Amino acid sequence: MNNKWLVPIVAPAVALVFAFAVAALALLLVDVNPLDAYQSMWEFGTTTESLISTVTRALPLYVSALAVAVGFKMGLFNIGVEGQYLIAAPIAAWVGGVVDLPAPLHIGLVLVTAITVGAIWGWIPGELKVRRGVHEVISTIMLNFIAIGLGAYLLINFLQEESDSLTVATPLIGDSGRLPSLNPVLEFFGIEPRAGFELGSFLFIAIILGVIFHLLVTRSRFGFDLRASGVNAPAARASGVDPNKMIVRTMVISGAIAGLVGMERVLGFFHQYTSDFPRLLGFNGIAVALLGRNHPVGMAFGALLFGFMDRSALILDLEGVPREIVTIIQGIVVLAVVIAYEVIARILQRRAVKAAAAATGELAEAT
Amino acid sequence: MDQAPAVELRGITKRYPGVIANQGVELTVMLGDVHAVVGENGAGKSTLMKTLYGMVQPDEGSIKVNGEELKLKSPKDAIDLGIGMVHQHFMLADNLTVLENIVLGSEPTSRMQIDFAGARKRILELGDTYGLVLDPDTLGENLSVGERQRVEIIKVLFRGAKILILDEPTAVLVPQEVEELFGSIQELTDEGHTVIFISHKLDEVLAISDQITVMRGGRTVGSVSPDEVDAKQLAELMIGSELPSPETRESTVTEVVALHVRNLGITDPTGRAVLDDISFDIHEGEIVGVAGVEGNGQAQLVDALLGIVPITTGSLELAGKDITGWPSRERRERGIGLIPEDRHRQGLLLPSPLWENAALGHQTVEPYATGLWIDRAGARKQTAEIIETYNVKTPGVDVPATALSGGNQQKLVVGREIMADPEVLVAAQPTRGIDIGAQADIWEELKKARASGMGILLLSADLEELIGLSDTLHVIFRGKFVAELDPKQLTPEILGSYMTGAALDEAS
Amino acid sequence: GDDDADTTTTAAPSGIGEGRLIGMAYDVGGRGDLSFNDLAALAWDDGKVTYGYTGSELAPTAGGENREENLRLLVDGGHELIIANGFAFNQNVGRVAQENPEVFFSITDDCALADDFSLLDLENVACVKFAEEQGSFLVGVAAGRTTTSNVIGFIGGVETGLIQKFEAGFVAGVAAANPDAEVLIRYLTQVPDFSGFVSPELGKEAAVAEFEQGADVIYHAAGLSGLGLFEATKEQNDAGNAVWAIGVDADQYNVLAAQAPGLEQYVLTSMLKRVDVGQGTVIKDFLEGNFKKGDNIFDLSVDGVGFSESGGNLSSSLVTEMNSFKQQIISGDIVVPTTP
Amino acid sequence: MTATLTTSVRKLLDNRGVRWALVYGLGAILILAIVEQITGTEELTRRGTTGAALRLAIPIMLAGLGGLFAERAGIVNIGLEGMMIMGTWFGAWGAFQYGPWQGVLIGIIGGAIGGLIHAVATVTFNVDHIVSGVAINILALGGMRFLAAIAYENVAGGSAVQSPRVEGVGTFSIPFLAGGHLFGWKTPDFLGWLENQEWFLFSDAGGALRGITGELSWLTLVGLALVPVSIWLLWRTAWGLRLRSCGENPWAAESLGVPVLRMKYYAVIISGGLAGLGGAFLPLVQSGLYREGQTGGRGFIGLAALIFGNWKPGGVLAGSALFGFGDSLRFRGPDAVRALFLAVAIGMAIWAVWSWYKKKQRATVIQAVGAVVALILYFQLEEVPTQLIGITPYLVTLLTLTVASQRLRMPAADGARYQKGEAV
Ligand SMILES: Nc1ncnc2c1ncn2[C@@H]1O[C@H](COP(=O)(O)OP(=O)(O)OP(=O)(O)O)[C@@H](O)[C@H]1O
Ligand SMILES: Nc1ncnc2c1ncn2[C@@H]1O[C@H](COP(=O)(O)OP(=O)(O)OP(=O)(O)O)[C@@H](O)[C@H]1O
Ligand SMILES: [Mg+2]
Ligand SMILES: [Mg+2]
Repeated sequence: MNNKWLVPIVAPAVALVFAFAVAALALLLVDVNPLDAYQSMWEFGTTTESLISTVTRALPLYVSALAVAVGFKMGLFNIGVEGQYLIAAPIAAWVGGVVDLPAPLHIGLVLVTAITVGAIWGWIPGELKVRRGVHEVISTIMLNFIAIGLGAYLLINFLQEESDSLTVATPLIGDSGRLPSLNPVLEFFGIEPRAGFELGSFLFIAIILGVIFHLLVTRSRFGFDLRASGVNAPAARASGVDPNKMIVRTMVISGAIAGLVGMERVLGFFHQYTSDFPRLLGFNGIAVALLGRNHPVGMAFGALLFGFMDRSALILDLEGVPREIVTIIQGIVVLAVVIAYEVIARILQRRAVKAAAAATGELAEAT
Repeated sequence: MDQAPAVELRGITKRYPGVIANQGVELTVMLGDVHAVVGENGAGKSTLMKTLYGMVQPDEGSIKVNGEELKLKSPKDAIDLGIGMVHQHFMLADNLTVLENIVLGSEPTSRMQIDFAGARKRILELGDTYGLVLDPDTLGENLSVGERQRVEIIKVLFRGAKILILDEPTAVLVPQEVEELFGSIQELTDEGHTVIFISHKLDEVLAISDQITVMRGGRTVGSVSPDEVDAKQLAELMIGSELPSPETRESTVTEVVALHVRNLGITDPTGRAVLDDISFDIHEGEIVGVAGVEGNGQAQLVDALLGIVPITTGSLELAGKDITGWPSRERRERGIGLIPEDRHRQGLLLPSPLWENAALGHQTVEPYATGLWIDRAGARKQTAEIIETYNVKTPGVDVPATALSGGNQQKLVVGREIMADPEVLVAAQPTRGIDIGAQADIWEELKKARASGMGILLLSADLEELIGLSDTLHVIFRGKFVAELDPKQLTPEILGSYMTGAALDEAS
Repeated sequence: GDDDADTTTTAAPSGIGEGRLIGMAYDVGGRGDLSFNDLAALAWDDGKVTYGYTGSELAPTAGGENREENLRLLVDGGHELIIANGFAFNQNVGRVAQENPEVFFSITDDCALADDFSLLDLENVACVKFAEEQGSFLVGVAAGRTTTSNVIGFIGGVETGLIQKFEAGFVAGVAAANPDAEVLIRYLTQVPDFSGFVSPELGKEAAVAEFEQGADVIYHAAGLSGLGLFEATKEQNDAGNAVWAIGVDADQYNVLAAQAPGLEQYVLTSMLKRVDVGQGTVIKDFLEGNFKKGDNIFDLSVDGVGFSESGGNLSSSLVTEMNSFKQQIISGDIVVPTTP
Repeated sequence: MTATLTTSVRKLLDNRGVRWALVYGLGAILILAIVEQITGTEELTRRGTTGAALRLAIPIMLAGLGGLFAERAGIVNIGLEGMMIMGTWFGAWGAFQYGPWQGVLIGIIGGAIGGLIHAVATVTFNVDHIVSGVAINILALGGMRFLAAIAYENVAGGSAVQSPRVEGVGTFSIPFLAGGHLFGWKTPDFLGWLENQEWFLFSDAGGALRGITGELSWLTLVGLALVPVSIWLLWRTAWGLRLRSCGENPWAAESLGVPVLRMKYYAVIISGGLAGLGGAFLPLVQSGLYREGQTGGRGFIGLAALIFGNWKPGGVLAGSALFGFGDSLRFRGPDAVRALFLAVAIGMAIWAVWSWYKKKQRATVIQAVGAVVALILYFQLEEVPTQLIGITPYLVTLLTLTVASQRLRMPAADGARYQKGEAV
């Protein structure tokens, strides 16, 4: 029975080793000693500052992965997280910048705005699929491009605050609308990171989201319907699940979570939305969801792994090693991990069938 | 004659994880014979045939075709040897035309292209010769069951097969279609073809075959000539004991109407009526049977009762309440149970643990749920009870449903539906594809449920089962209930003539 | 105006940079963008040879999220002066410079800004700014005089305030030289999609469209996407239509001659934005101990912007006229607008 | 001579697909001509517009065709984007090292390598197709970055994110129609002449056709030729039937001796090769160099074109052309984009009338609503804001899908996990 825990650890471990090995070969091709490269990555990546940066990078990825995973659980592929957060972030940041409320309300309002906009942007493909049979993969791809264009339009024509700067940005969010840093807590434990590295309290929001995700998916009736629809849609339907409602609800929930992807940066760092706001978090979230197999803890590890690799890769530039090696590792890990899971799952399945057959005595009967 | 047998299988053994499908199986088929292979579900018939067809590689044993010992690595090898197989489950691509389905894999080509004209001509010729009429240009999806059967046989003949394997070709056919099929088989053997024929229907077997091989538990029990045995003896050879029967004892039908259906109708998007003006009642303690050739609206009827597809006309009342507008969730909560016709498609979450499978369809009610949450402990306990009561053989409630054999999966489905004690149970093909032992168990459970006052709608392709279990019997034909019959005065032949519409033509 | 510019940077004593560290933080695209990153690299590379300092260079990822981290890495690496090559660094430099008052920074195109975009007056930050509108005005004059169809094209990479400065100056220049001429204006992408600076295929399609709409001179401020303009210009000329392209930032006649021979002869002139001069000047001043905080303006008066005559496609009379406009701008007789 | 020509033309016209293509094509030009009359813009049927539309459409179409081969064999290929990225790098590198046509070949091989990886994961290891595709997109991005860093970093004009300029494959004009050369003789430019006549409809048609017959890249020609080639391969040859059977019912195919796994491998590798060709098109025809991020999501749009085109080569071409047309207008100023909305409105209105005539009430209503929405957009937007011009093609595609999408039919076993010997 400890198989249950073994698989999610063994498969990624095998995949990681494999990925680093392949990357090592690539590095050898360019006359770099892979061990040196990995060692400097490790040393740089494990400094206090790097660890904080790792967590900071992991947070949006994690939220994005959660959004993707909700869809995956019922076989819906929300490729539109990218668009959902890129349309939610500027609007939410603008709302945060123009209102002035007591701290919790202020932050809450921004979050609710982000959730709402994301949910609406997720609702559109859901509704289109249900009513017009438009495949969600296409509609979300189209909506990603539309979100970027529309976001720019809104930002430049309505949301931007006039300034002398060349950067286009929404008004700055006041102090009451900013998530506090957790550095005082770290200092309490004797950890004093250098200036410029702050552990954001968005961490708590991410953890809460993870817990909600877990309860929703594995403990609630809704989650049961969700998973049943993903495993066997006709069976779910026969069991009383209304697939259309399910699709719309799931896309709305997925979009709502996606709306929060950009909030770590907005509330914890920039305190505004600028024209060079981070992109691609939605797509990378898909990778993290795959890596973590849609499990809240697995995805947390996946997000941290990606965060760690992105951060520690920075040192490679200074050492004259192509930093791109890290993206290769990330790609291979995702592919290798799914293959490893598949192979191990097949082995286990075979064993389970054997065990069940033994229990039913079919084996005895046949021989 | 010292002519070599067409097929000689010696000591065929095939092991699957946990199951030995074939063990030392022996089979000798003489040239030009119709050779029947019989045996209960899971006896290993299909596996044996797939071995002969090159789809399954045996672990042990030898294969001789026309006296020559061979290794068959793929169906391609078998096809080249003149062996063709019609599978138990049709192997047709819905979105390809009949023509494409037939030529696939053995395409006649000219100038690098498929010679469609030539192929079409061949197909029409073959059809003429063997009485298998077909339009080569319709799409696979538009074919009726009988037509599909014909396509499958022409597929085999098109490849010039001399040895034809027909795996349960009659399972989905009504008696009249069976007649037609047998006519074609006759033509084939007259032309010197050899036919291997699998069926559960022993009277058919006795009628058509020249030799019969009986299998049980993966082994050959013996080979007999149809002249030497009668159906009863053959059945006992097959199962090693007496045949159980689906006969019900005394009537338990009450006056209370559990389900009241009036003028039910469904039109599909093209405006065609798939269900038309269907009215019937199910009383508490009554089993209402619905007989019909597959594809005459049974699936839509089930979907309509469960609220899975919207109805165009008519009304439904459950225990006196109008449920016409209810969504399927509410209908299930308020007392409509479902044993779906295809347990893998509609009844189970194969990779999920048994307890989740037991909750499926009841995930919103106690003991599976409390409020908005799933009650995992309650669900596990209830599952254990189902397993106990319905004798489901499993190591526990946490194994995935895939791990169970088909019969045990079906018992779990039947158990969860009956244990939930619905007002009305819709039971579609409750014993399809499971062996005789499990079949008898399920019949017993349905009878018990009926006795406890449950109303049951039974849809089945097994006419014996229908006649034996039903209190009232409707015939569905092209989406309409065309006749209500008294099961006590019915034989499968008569029922069959109603199902094909033949009896109706005579009546009018 | 090439020659005078070079003299400003090379007159310093060699060897004053020995043992010192100067870092370079490129903006998206990094070295090899044939544009302002390459120009900054030129200043930095030349400085290494001339003064003997060493140091590291870093480029951000495609999305540019790690600009600030790159600055911090360079700080950690002990660099004394860090060049932040691009206006997008403004807030990043604002934060890092405040935390590290002992390290000096030099931003291209903007100043250190606070989070609310207010200007930070920091002792350790130099702001290298260019009067792009002035240079654009001059090439606008060239375009206005050269056109025969009286239709002139402008292609901007991404519609940002910076590129609008180019547009505004150019349009004013055209109007000054040829009031009858119409200017077609196209931007390739909109923020936050910055791919308009690096998509030659978009540049080409925009150019093809403008040529078809009658333009016979097109000026681009689109970075690498300008390559598409040059290709389209060549195709038009091959098809028998005499049309011109105007380059930007570097002297693109020379750049193309080296890297895409065959395209250069259709470059009428280039608007020079001497990032190399600007950053070279800051490096030199810093090493000499004359670091000048705040605005370091590079306009026509110091040849921080200008136009090129490589290829000899500008007639001498036109050069004369452009130089006279140049004098009027320097003297303040003409004030070039910075917004469209 | 003329007799054989007329019979082959008649044969061509007998083909339903060709007939519909003609009807749709001429209908579209008629609508555009009317719109031009109403709005006064001339941009919609200019040769530059259609020429650009074609250039912008071809890479998308090639990706879509790639998707077609894979999905017809039952493998969903969302890794098209990654395979395209591989095509851009390999194509540019091949051209840089050896020459343009070698670049084309190497680009195809590059994409095919991506296809091979996808095949190994999905066919051999039975990994979920979407999962594998997403992973390949990431892998391709990283891999090509790495290769660019080592191949171009130290080359003049190159850097870690881009190659030096490479030579393209050259262009071609069709003789007589667009004044192409025949044995060194410059033939008359008939369409070009027609375009300049200012005859309603005829000159519009002349302009539009001139754009897609003149100054074509050879690679465009190759891409266009691949449409009939694909149709022929998939629907006329035994190989094609076998390939399609793997996407419709692999178990049936297996039972007839079709080597299903091998066919799927072929299909996915070809899929990658086509996407690779689409990728190579970018450096070799459009931009003259490799540049990171150059594909800009075209692989995904190709996937959309595939679905839009109902998994048929002609449909893929039509979907890509629609997209390319919308995209080409954004360089032609806000008026052209605004006019497009009017064209869409008219098109949908005609469609609605057709549906009404066919007594499809629901479709009539939806199409009429679509027409009204487009009309409102046309009247409301005095001038389309520049930020919104770029999203026109996506909006039009989404709108069209919303109105149309009911008749689509994907291969029945598309995306199914298939294992040999698991047939029931
Ligand atoms: N691919 C397989 N993997 C594992 N077990 C299998 C496989 N195919 C068949 N079996 C098992 O082998 C045994 C024989 O199956 P087979 O299909 O040959 O029976 P059958 O006699 O044709 O039954 P039926 O009358 O139901 O068609 C069964 O226990 C079945 O579960
Ligand atoms: N009745 C119709 N109405 C509208 N469009 C049609 C119609 N019939 C065909 N088309 C269009 O013409 C094109 C060719 O379709 P058609 O089905 O005739 O080709 P085909 O060669 O028979 O298809 P396949 O190769 O898949 O068998 C398709 O893109 C389709 O959309
Ligand atoms: Mg069988
Ligand atoms: Mg066809």
